[in-house]
Amino acid sequence: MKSKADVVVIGGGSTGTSIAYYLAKLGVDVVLVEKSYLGSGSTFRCATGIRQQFTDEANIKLMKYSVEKWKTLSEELEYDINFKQTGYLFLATTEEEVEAFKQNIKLHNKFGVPTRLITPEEAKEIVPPLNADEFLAGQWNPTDGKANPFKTVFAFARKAKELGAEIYEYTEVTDIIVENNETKGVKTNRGTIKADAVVNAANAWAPIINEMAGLDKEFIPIKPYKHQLVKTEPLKEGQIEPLVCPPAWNDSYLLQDGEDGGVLCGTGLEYGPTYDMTPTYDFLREVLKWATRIIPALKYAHVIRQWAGFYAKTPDSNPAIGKINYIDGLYIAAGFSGHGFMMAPAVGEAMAELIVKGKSKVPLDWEWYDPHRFERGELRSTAFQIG
Amino acid sequence: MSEIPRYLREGYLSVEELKRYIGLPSEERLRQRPVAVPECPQEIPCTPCAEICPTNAILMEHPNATPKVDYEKCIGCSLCVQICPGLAFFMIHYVGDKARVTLPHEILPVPNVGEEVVLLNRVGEEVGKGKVVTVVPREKSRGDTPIVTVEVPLELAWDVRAIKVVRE
Amino acid sequence: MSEEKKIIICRCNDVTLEEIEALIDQGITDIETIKRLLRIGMGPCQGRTCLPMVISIIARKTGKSPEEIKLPATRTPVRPVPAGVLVGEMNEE
Amino acid sequence: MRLTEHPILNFEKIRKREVTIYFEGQPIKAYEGETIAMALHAAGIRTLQHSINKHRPRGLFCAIGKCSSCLMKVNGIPNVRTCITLVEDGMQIERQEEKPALPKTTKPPKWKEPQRIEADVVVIGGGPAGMMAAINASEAGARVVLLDENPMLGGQLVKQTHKFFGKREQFAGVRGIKIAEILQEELKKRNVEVFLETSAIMLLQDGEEKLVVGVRKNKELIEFKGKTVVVATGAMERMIPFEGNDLPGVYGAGAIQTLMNTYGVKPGDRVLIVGAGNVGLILAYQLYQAGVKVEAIVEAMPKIGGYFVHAAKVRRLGIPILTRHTILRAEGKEKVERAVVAQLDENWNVIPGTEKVFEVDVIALAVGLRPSIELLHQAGCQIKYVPELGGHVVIRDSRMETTIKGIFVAGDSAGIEEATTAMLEGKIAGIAAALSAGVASPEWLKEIEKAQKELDEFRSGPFGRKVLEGLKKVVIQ
Repeated sequence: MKSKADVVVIGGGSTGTSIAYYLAKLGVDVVLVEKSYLGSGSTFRCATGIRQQFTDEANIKLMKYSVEKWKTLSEELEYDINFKQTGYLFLATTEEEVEAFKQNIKLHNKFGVPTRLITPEEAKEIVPPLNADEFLAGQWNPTDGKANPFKTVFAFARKAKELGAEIYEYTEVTDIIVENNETKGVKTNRGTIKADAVVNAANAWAPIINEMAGLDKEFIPIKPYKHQLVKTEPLKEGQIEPLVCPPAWNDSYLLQDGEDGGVLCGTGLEYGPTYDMTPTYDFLREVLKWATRIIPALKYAHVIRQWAGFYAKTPDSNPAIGKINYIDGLYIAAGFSGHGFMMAPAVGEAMAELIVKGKSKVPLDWEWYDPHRFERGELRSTAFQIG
Repeated sequence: MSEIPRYLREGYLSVEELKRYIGLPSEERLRQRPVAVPECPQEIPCTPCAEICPTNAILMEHPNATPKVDYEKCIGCSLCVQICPGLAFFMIHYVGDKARVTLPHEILPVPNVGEEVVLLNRVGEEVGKGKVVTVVPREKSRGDTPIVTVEVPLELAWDVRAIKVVRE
Repeated sequence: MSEEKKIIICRCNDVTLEEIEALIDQGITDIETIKRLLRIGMGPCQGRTCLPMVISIIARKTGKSPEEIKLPATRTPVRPVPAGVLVGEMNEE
Repeated sequence: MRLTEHPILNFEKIRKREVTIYFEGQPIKAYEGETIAMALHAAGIRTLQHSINKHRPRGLFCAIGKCSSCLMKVNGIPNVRTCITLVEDGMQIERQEEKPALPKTTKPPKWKEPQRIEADVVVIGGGPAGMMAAINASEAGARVVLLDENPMLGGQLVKQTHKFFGKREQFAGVRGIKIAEILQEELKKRNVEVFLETSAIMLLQDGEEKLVVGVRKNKELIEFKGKTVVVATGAMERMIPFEGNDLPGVYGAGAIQTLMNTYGVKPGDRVLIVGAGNVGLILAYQLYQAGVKVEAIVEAMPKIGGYFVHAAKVRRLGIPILTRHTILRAEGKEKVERAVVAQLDENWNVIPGTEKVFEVDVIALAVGLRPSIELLHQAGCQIKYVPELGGHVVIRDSRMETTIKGIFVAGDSAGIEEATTAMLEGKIAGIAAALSAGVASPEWLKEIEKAQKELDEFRSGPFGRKVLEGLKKVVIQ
């Protein structure tokens, strides 16, 4: 294990491995440490969705850029991460929602995201088994999509190592070395790594890492909330390709896994804050109540698996991305509240450039995601969240 | 590896091993009346033979021990042959220049008394024909296993352990 | 590798011994990563048939003993169940 | 082809009313009481599906609902486990050649609160261990409910036509199928509520008690609430890697016993058995009894693995046992037509040039069983890999309680052994579960000690040594 590097990235999820890759690409000597196996935190538990349909400028612009990167990521990483632009379809059940959709669409189009309002009949063409009679209209953007989280993390890590990065799994950070308000490195269960910069990409565990650096746990109040998913047996592709979500139905959503066609179903039933990851029986029944109302034919599909994962949520459900002013060399990219995977390519590039050059051309609104906003009591509008 | 007994490599006891591990009754005893000979050389947890023997001729120090038959005490009633879960008990009786072998037969068809059947040796080779002397049908057998006594040439008394019933 | 030469380890997703060994040769020896990249144990039988074999392949290839290789989590439902049954009544046509 | 006469079994009670099912539109004769896969097999249909990625033909493997090889479309519903789904008159059965599309429908299911069954002790698995647990727990004063995912109780017992070993009070000298009947009678005498065709899909803590979520006939959700739970879910055939091991015609030995001994369906004409442990040897004898030719038994070890007496039974019927041999590959178009075996040297390497070909249509794998611990693992019980006990097993105490208070284990799911030990462990677990549920008086502890002594005695011979080694690694005081 190396004992010295330019930058140590803590956390081996999609955010951490993306940052490590982009740093290595800029010629930085980077070491990534992950306390379990890569992706074991939230990435390997997520619902694989990637969307630009938010309700605020910062997230829309960041995600528009991120989707552009997703489109070429397989080429860039020389590994097929199976990104598909199969779209997101939000569905309205009330007139008020239709009005809200129209506002969203105006905002999306303003920033070049081609969302449009569609009729239930059009929605049924896009998703043949849809229970279209229950809906008044659809907010449809065909350029949203999905990708394979396992392959994405593996591809980022593989390319980073190719470019000289070191990645250590089952290596847990036990302390952050800070001398006169400057990061000097990290201590782990397998030894110490000296470094000038430390990036906290630990998502749900980010507050614990902050505490190790001498900051108050509530300085960036990220709380882990248990969200869950169920999955059906593999089904024929082309039936529910887009992510379909009627927000009014407790933020329930479903989509076919881009890899084997099994249908992933989620709903807004949330537990926490808690680090416990045990799936619950209540969720299993609740999520399927909604899923089979959205797609009645799903009642015949066999459910084969259920698991839980974190939404590492901040009070306004927007992540904390940027420098920690109190400690020179300490950076953070965490608290993604269920959006980490989709943002990873853009956030990775932005953070790498921030660390190396102090600024980045990535359209990331550093003010919006400022980690210090919480201590100033300046919350952003809540990021549009589902599931 | 070499200390694995031959019968555990081959899956059957040779007559020589039968003599060495089990021990045979005297010719005199074999002439008196049928006597039970256990082809059960391995220590396994199994006691029905000892439990069923009406004259306590089958000794077992503990439930895993191999059965030792006191050939003098054995009255040749064949209950042990009927009950044995491993179908490993046989009865032998020398009569003139023939030997009568009593063996379990859980195969269809069950032969009739007087029927001529094909004699099989320990590896299933046909070694001749023999007449069926007695049959204990399934319903009358204490272990729900039909018991057949067949007449074999004296020199095959320790080879024939199965029969095949062939009917046109 | 002719089509015939394939030794199937995971029957649900047709993952072969050759594919698993190739990944291990690339240095991927963690069962959780191998399972996700090759989609082993993610089908209707949830790894009942294949995971013990995968563990012994990893043990043989890496020298680790099977005790050291953690069995991936067993998730509910432990048998496939039609979604409608979990909701309540299938409400047939 | 259905067996009509058999030296030990009679199949009348299975073959109730004759019905007709349709396979790819063709009518097929079947009997109520048979499962779909058994009826198809009797009609000579071996290939039940083609795998979704490489379109390889697949047929029956485990026949007890634990693998995924028999999934077919039944009455329009995809991925039904046809090996444990009973036939119904007029059923439409279709092969799945690719990932199934969702059937057409517009009606969502109706939300309904599931039926809830309350009991002191919930027993999951109705084999020898489960039935003994239920009998003894109820004897000790507990209200007991028993569920099993197969259409009949008895677990492996109903396929074991041979007489059992052990001592008289352990049913020695009695055939497995008879023991199953005896235990079922005992269950009926005590009002133990039995739920067949009911799979346990979740085992959860529910406040102070346990909740077992069950699914009956793949149609109905049932919640079983109990103070304590005994998991006796048995075992599953191990699969071994060899070329063509997924061809239809490669079966777990248990699957052939299910076909032949439970449903009276002839498995095939010529069989190669892999593995000379008790299961492989007993299966060879059972095949001979059913009039099926066993070409050979191959065993990688240099000696017989099972009881010698089982080997002698088959050798004297002319069935060869090739020790130091293994299977290299199964060959055939769409189903098994040949098996290629080869000899092994001391360090288990194939000796070139010793290949032998057997013309067989059935390959039976009897290479060992693996404990089924899904429910225990899912519930959070601590597990450990113990090769002497067949693989991953749960840590437990001498009264079969796992590391989760109130969850007990018994039989092959605790570690691969004999039906005799499964019954003794069932008795211990059943009584301990009743005690832990606070419904049994302490003098029942004597019964537990008696059973523990019988277990120790049963395991005191050479065959018990390996198990005792394994138990040292998992039994905590």
